[in-house]
Amino acid sequence: MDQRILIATRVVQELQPGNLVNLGIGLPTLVANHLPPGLEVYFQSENGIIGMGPVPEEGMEEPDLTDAGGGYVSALPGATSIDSAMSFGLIRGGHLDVTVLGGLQVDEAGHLANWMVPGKMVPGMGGAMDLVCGARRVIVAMTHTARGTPKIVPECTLPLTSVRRVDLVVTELAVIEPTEQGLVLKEIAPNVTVDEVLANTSARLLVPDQVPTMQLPG
Amino acid sequence: MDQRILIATRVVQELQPGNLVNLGIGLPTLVANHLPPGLEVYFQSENGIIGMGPVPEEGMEEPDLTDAGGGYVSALPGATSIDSAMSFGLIRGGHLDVTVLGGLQVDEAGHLANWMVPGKMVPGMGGAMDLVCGARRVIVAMTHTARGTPKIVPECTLPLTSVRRVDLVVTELAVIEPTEQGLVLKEIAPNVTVDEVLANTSARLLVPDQVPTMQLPG
Amino acid sequence: MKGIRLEAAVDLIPEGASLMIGGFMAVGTPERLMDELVRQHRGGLTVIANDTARPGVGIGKLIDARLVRRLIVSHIGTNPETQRQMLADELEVELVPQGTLAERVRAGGFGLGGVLTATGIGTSVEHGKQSLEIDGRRFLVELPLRADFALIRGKRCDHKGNLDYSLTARNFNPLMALAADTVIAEAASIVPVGVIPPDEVSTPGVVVDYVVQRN
Amino acid sequence: MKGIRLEAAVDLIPEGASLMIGGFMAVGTPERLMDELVRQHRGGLTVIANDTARPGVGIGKLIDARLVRRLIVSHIGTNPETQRQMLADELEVELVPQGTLAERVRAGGFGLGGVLTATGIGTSVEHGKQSLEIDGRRFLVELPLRADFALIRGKRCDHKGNLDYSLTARNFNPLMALAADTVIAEAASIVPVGVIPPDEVSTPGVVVDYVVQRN
Repeated sequence: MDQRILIATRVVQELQPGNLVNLGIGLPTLVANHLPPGLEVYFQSENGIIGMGPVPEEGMEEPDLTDAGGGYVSALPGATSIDSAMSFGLIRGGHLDVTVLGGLQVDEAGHLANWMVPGKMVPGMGGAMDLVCGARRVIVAMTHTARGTPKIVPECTLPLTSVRRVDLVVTELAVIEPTEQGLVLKEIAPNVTVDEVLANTSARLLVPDQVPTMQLPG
Repeated sequence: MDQRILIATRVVQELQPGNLVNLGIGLPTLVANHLPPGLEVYFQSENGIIGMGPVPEEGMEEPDLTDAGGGYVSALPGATSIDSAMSFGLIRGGHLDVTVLGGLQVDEAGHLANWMVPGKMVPGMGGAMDLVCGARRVIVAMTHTARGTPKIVPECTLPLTSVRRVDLVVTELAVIEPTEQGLVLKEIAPNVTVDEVLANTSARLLVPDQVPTMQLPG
Repeated sequence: MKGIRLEAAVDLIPEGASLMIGGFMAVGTPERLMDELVRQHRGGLTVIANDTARPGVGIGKLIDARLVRRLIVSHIGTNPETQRQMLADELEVELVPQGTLAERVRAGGFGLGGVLTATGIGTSVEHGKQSLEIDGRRFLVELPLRADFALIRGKRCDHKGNLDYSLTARNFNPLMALAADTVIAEAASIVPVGVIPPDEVSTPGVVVDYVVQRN
Repeated sequence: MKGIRLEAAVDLIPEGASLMIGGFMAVGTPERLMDELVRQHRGGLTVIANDTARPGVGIGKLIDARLVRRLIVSHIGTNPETQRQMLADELEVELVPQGTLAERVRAGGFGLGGVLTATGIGTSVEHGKQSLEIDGRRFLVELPLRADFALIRGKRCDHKGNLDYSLTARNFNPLMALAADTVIAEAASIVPVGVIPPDEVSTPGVVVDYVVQRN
């Protein structure tokens, strides 16, 4: 299985029926493509829609209907348009059940850095700071390392997105839960060992006696 | 001329074409009935409409279309519904050109008291505090005295509605402009003398050499 | 979002609950929920609303039945019974300027810690409140309001709970729809999904917990 | 509200003006006004917007033409030219979390002295800002934004200037429509008064100063 698809497939298992969900740009958007049949969730796109649907077929694109990356999307029956204040009112006010975001670093405190690399890449935080601050549940979906460098670190060296502890980190190697005590290794990917996870992680991981393997659909 | 109609007729002269205007409950509502032909202003009612029109003919009342007193109104072509936050955003944000409010007392500082009489009448401030604080121009339309007791006083004894200096006071006897220097007598009503105004006013009035008489339509 | 019978909806509300109730002089107030609160005699309530309308109408029904212990409103002048209960110390009333009330409810629903407004500066509204000076101008720090339940009324409600509103019956309803733990909506009609186009929905169904069955 | 020719609309805007510009990745951005600003080469601008889209598109056109001196936005990651100008110190950029940006613009238009938000607490966004502790939780005091002009785009505009919006082209437009001294609107179509029902108007015509003629 493609590593990005593995991550998306595992993240999907965290969604509950009826959830209002916001997916960050990049890897997290894949989550929408891997919902099991019958699981109805509502995707919010912070540029102003609840009930975002898949990319429309060619020729049916509407220039006034896009996702937060500016790509054409569709809208499901019952979709609603919202302005930017309402969009972030839903996010900040605790109405958003889950946000799935990409990450540059996550540290032992569960802090996420995902919006800039000083001197190199300054895209801006967009909606990320509000999302991490306000969503009921924050899931970080990211590759475990960047060109071999661990992204799960003792303490973020990049500027933080928020001081709120994120709820779950899903990578192609593991599922990790930040807790009061530190980062707990909850699951490992199929065909991956605990030692491989540890070798690719510079943060201290709390490893239970039994670490189950991710249960992914065939 | 009925004294209340005299006041309303004089207040109307303060309205400019295209103004967004809010009329308080009671005497100020009469202003809407005395617009000269061709003067187009927009009446906002703070319960949620811009473009409020006159009372509809019998049988055409709509229970969901009322003024702030709960009385049936109509809506003019181009009217818009707004929620309470937007309604007061327009008021507080300086978008409302004129508010016309009733008054219990106005003092030499131009302060208005119009929302309670401690121990006797505690209706609540409703929208009055936001209106006085936020409207570009605040006009107080009230009778000059209450059962013989002056309402234009050295200093309000009733709780203030705002510390913003109101812009104009119109009574059945006079037009008075609160200024940095104090209350200036700008006009007197037809068949009223300056001495009569002074006799019915306990505040100090600044009286110019010439005080013109209100020019009212026949 | 679930449909719910009127009786069951009020069954959810315990004695002493805090309720935000939409409407302005009863226009836009969910009248069937008011009647059922009275029928089930659910007392000790805290009510956050614009006003208490008149005796026998809208929130006035709750006042008549003495179900309300505490009121946070902008105006009670139209309901002599509310004034009587307040002056007799049977009812605790906090008066809030209407625009400030709207912002406090919105802040509660939008996750803001509060808003700064000049409304009320130099008046009795200022008592007990923090103020901040910004660029030489003083503002009151007004804190968010939230409630256990929001009882709202819409014009149309679709099968996903999306709501729109009618003329001056809109008022506080869309603001309160975000500011309570449980949101119960009445609507003048229930329509199939898609009847209310995306651009005309004022309250998204995702924030509505229950829609009261039509009778 | 007055109709105005495109050239005359941009004529109103002096060098160095501050502009709020609606749109999100150019969706909902008044594209004809962007083109005309470039054609008349109106420079030294301060732009308040969500983003600068991409080169050649929306606000990206103003960046390409180097008309912008100062930017207040939430995101510039999609426009490498904006990043280049920023890193070369040709362009001053203030990055604001998107939800905070929306509230600051709204506060500017709604006459609030500011809002309190937890967003940004403990991050670099906090630098230089006042914070308040309320019930043991810390919030940043975020101040209002206003501009000389708001350039917005609607779906339909009636002859009184009432506007509605289309799907995700709504975004910051209705907020900015209240937060500038002069509001200039483009619309996809101009319709007779009454075509947009009262309940469907998002921006009341009373706040719109000019509507750009259709071509």
